[in-house]
Amino acid sequence: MNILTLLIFTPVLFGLIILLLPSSMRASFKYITLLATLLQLGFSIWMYLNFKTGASYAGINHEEQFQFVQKLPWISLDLGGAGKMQIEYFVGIDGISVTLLVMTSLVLVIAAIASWEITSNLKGFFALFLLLDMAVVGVFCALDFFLFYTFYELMLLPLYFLIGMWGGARREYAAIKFFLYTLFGSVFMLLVMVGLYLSVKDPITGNHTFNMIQMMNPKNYIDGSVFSILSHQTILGMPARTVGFVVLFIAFAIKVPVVPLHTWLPDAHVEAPTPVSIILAGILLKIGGYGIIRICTGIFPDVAYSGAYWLGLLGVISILYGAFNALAQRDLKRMIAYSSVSHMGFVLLGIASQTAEGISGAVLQMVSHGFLSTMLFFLVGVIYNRVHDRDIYNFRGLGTLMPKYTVYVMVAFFASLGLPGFSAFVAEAFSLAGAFKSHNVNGLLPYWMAVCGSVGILLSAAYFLWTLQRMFFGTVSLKGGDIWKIALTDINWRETATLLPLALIALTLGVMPSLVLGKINDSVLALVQFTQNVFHY
Amino acid sequence: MNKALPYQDIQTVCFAIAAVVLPFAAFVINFLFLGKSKLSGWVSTVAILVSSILSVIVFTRVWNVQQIHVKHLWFIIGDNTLYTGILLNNLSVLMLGLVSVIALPVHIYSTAYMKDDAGYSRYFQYLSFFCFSMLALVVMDNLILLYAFWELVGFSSYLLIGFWFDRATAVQANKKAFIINRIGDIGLLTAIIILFNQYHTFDIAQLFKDGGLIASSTINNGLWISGTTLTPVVWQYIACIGIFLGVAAKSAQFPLHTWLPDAMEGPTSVSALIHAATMVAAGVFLLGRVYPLFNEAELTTLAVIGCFTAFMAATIALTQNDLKRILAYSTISQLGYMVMAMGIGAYATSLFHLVTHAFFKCLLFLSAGIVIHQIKHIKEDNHLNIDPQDIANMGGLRKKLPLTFIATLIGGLALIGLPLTSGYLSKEGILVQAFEWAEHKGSAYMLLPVLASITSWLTAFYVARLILKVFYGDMHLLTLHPGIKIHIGDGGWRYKLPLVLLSLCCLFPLFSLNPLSHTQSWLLYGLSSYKGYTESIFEIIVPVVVNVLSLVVMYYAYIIYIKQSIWVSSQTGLLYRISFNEWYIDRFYNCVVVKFVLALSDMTFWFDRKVIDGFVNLLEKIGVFIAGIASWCDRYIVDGILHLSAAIVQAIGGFARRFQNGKVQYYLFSMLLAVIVVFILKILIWN
Amino acid sequence: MSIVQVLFYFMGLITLASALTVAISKNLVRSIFMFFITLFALAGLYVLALADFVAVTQIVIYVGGILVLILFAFMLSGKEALAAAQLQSNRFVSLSNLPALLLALLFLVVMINIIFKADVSNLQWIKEANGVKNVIGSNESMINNIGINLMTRYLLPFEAISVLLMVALVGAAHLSRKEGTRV
Amino acid sequence: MITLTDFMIVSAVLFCTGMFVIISKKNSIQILIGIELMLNAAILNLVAFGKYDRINNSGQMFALFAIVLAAATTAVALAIILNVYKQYKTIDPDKIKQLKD
Repeated sequence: MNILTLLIFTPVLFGLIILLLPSSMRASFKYITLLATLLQLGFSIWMYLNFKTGASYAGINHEEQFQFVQKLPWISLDLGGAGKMQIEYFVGIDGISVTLLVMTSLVLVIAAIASWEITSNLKGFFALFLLLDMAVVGVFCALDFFLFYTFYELMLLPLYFLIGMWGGARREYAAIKFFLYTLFGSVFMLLVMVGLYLSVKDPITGNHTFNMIQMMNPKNYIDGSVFSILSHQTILGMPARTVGFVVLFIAFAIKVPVVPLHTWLPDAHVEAPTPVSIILAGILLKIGGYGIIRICTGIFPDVAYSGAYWLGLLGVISILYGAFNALAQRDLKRMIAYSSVSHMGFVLLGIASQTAEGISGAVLQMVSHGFLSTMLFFLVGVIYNRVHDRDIYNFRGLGTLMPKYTVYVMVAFFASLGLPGFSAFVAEAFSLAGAFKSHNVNGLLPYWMAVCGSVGILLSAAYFLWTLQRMFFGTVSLKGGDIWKIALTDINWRETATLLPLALIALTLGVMPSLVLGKINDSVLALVQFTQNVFHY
Repeated sequence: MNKALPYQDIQTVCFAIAAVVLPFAAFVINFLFLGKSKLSGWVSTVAILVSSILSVIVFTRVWNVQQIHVKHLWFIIGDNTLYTGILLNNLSVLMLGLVSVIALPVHIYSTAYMKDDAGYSRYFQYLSFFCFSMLALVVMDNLILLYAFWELVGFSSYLLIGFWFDRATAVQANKKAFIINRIGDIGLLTAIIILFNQYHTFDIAQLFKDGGLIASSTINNGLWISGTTLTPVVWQYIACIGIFLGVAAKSAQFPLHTWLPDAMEGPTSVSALIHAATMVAAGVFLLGRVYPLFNEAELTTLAVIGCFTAFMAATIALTQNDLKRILAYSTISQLGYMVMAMGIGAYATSLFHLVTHAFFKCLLFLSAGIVIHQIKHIKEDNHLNIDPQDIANMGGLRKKLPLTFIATLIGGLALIGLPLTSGYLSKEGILVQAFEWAEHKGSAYMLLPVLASITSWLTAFYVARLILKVFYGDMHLLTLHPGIKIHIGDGGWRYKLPLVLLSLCCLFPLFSLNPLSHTQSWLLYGLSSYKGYTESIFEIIVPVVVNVLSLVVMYYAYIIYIKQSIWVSSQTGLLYRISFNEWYIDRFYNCVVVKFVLALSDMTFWFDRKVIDGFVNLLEKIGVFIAGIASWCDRYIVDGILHLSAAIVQAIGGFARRFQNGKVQYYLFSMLLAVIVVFILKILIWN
Repeated sequence: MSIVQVLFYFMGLITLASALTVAISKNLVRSIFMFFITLFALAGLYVLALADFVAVTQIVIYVGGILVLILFAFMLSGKEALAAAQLQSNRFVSLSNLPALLLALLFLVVMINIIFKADVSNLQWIKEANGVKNVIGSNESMINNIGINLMTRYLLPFEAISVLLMVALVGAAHLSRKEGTRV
Repeated sequence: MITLTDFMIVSAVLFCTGMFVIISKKNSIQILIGIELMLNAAILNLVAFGKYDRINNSGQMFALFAIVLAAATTAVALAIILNVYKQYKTIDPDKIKQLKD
């Protein structure tokens, strides 16, 4: 049994168990879910430990360099004259996916623990949760575009219901907004996927193929096909490959999210229940970044190269714009949501630089943000569960009431604002360093982008500290008066058990970034080389 | 570890590492195990004691002997390998020793000073953490780690300023401090990134050593060239500006100095250690680390800004009434001196002043702490509603607090820079070199040393004012509230010992055997190949003139405040108001910068809500509208066509129906009419 | 102008005048009698067209059959029908009759136009008939010939007509019987 | 000499008169008379043309048939009129409009 397959489908198995169990056993559902996610975490850690590094395990555009590969024919239809339809169940990981997988598994465990707060319709919630679990893990593993797309779309469905059914007051609005946004992206992605399929031929079997790795090789493109590099086809007067790239980029940019495609995020976050917020911020946003690295730059390296300026510009705009917006918020969750926009801007900036530093920084930032945003949303959930209010102005002096909680909040806030010693610092510093270096290495991004990006770090300090000062320090003064004072108990053991590992991981990654960088370095170098070599064909 | 190092050096390195890590260990122990215990103070104190002993050993072994640099692989990113390591040279061991030696008395003092506070343990956690960060900052060998600890000291300062986090002013102050420091951090980070881009390394030793990468890079034709990397020269300036921002923020230079006076919201012992002696000096230390980066013009700019800061802060200090605020502004002023000294090329003297300043300013703060503590006692004993830090309430304390008085006097004289104190040595050194520098540069630059001298006299005035108002005359509280009980004293040994130690350190013998000539200090020889502009006329004139005038100014202050025979300019004059309101800089920032940023953020949020979301909603509306049109089309056009045809048929039917009136003759008539019409037509056509 | 022509015009005039009177007359009984005259005059015209037998038949059937039938029907239908018939106000030129008049005049114009255009005297078959002397002479009697033709060439139409006639009579009788006699 | 045209003109006038009667009269019996007038116009034509068929006498023969048929139709028509009168108490065809939809 392939470990990746096991990783992907374990949650579904448990989900089925939950569906089969009678509702009278609903108290056990959360434990089953937790067990599933813990099992998954175990698998992913085993994979992380057994993951081989070295230039011959770089992955990216070499199929044989991927690890834990499983490749089975899935849909194989003989279409007569049109050749054979070749869709494979093809999973495998390289350096870029492995760290994200571990991060995902851990975040899912946290999310499962955060699901303790859910009280209604437990069977549905946990079944959907586990379905979502499978989909997100699958997205990181899939190497067949069709499989990728399947998981990608499969992800939307549970999310829609999870937000729409267990969310806050305006949940339907948020759910539909989210759904439309992401659907908008993925529908066009489907077209490009089909276009790619028709353009690419498997050199061995001679069939059209969805294999992403073969899509990366310019030699596999049929002469004169839509996306062939040499044939310079156009769609509506624009170069076809540019159109393909832009469409895929928009699909992923919505997920990241990149300004101006971000407005679903604050709404979805604010309305979603805590575990879903955690998954949204911790994992879903990373799928966007992962997609941009693996698919956008992997399959269209030439366009990524020529369009890097605009990518970088969008990244910088996201950083600043998100930060300014966060500064204007008074809903704690919304503030954190906008801070996510700002922090994910660094990912885009790093990717756009196409330097080893930039991309490593971007991946590290994704991993780090995965943990930190999980922590932040969990922390918001703690306070929301107690008093059902998140308005920053309604609290003051929580530091006196909830000292332990405040410590974790401070850890999360300072880690997020890039305090050295925590993971975000290394990530953001190197994203910026890569962006700055880019001008000298490949001339893609101007210097000023990195400088503007660094202003985002300043602004993040402003909004986090303002929140800290406003909510946690000063004399105790709560909107809800003594009732709230009683309700706002310090965190319990379950919450500690969730927050402590996250804080420790953020700290560990900050002190030893090699835990991530060591695994991704070969892949990143291979990717950089790959994007720069594409013009030699 | 580098195997090639001899055993002695490895031992030295281990000592240095131990010196750095011990406070951290104390922090961890306090944090994890000693929740509320009073033991935590002693854990921290012992740690810093051992640490300072080790630092001194390291100092003696390295100072003027050798440079030790060890590094260890940290992580690899792309093609770059990052090392973590320590670099022990004269500068770093000097700072290492200074920080730990000053931290020790502050720790001892704190165990007494904070003993009644609820957050006693927390205080020592923070303090130990600060010591760790600060010690690590000075020994780190690469810019990234330097930056990391640079920010961590800012963070611990944040924690300590906001130590009493239930006070609104304290948390405002720590937020302000951190954000302003962040501005500097961004500058520093940008500078580091620029340097990394230019030289592909973060290693301080490689970059800044003699003949290192910085020295071998050139500026040519508007390009900054080093090796194969070419960058527009403007980025070299930006790097320098970035570093300057870092320095300005940390060392409270204009225009980023406003956080430091507010930072006095923290415990006084913290102010003594962090905001007077060590952390704020980190900016100057950084300048010393990256000194080769600056070229002539940049250094001049630095000098101008430093000088201006010194002058401005001194004028502000003249009129403040808050004891700690006066000291804070004097700190800013002295830091301005240091930066100016860096700018005029007096590298070693600047660092010399840093060291002497650390001692006397720490001393002054600790003394002030005792005064404030005692006034607070009076306040609490008598249930008065007064500000314990307001010097207007004090007076005549020299009899109640003799030791404190003497310590303050020594510290104050050192601050003024009168002979026999350490301050004299370093300050006169700076002034002398400033005059010499200005002479070399040309007459316009003479303004700088003159301004610096004026600042020196202003310093004399406000120090005199401070001491006279606090320790001489009569207790103002007694005149305001007659009949209050006053039981105050210098306190126990834990108060006295630090004062004595630091007082000794403020006198000349520690630094130079000749009390009148700064050129003979051992410190200067260790820090650079200092030659001095030998036998300059300024060597004699400047100290004499400055000191004589200082004494005059002090006497003037004595006349004003004790004799009260001369009433100085009315307290509503323009100059007074500018000074009292701290040049309106803070107000300017609040009104313009903060408001602007907040307005901008509101604007972007508005943009987000109205424009982007508006656009999305517009799309949605357009979608609904199109759907509406489609449905309208469906109802009215597609169905409409059907209905129309039906209606036409009906109309025709209705029209034809009228003929079906059941009248036989009518039918016949119609039929015949039709026939005849056909006939007529037929005839017409036939013809 | 021969006597025959004079007779023709005279007869034609009577025919048309009486027919017009039928059309104009407001009185039903009067119009029936004027119709009677029309039929007689027509019979005269038949004679002038060398069809004695048809003329006789015309008088026998029309005058003796149809007119009597109409009169009887009129009288049998009782007082009310008579009264109703008398009530008709039938001015010749009335607004309601104007379209009918116009139509009739139009027809007349068209027909006369056609008659003159057709130039019936020079029709092919009439010329042929003149050529083979297949023309009835003015002193010939066609009665014999008609009788022979009726029994030979036109036997089938003749029989059909007689059946039809009988059916019609039976039907008429059936229709006109009183309501109460229906079984 | 009486030409065919003369007969036809008489016949045409007679025909039009009958037509006028049919269209304009409000009395079924008068309409019946109008019909007879038109029939006679037609018969007159038959007879007039019958002069040129001495052998077969087709014109006269059909004139005879027409006369006989006219008699039959008249009988039936009268019967109908009587019945209608019984039903509706009127012989004005305008008032009998059951066929109207």
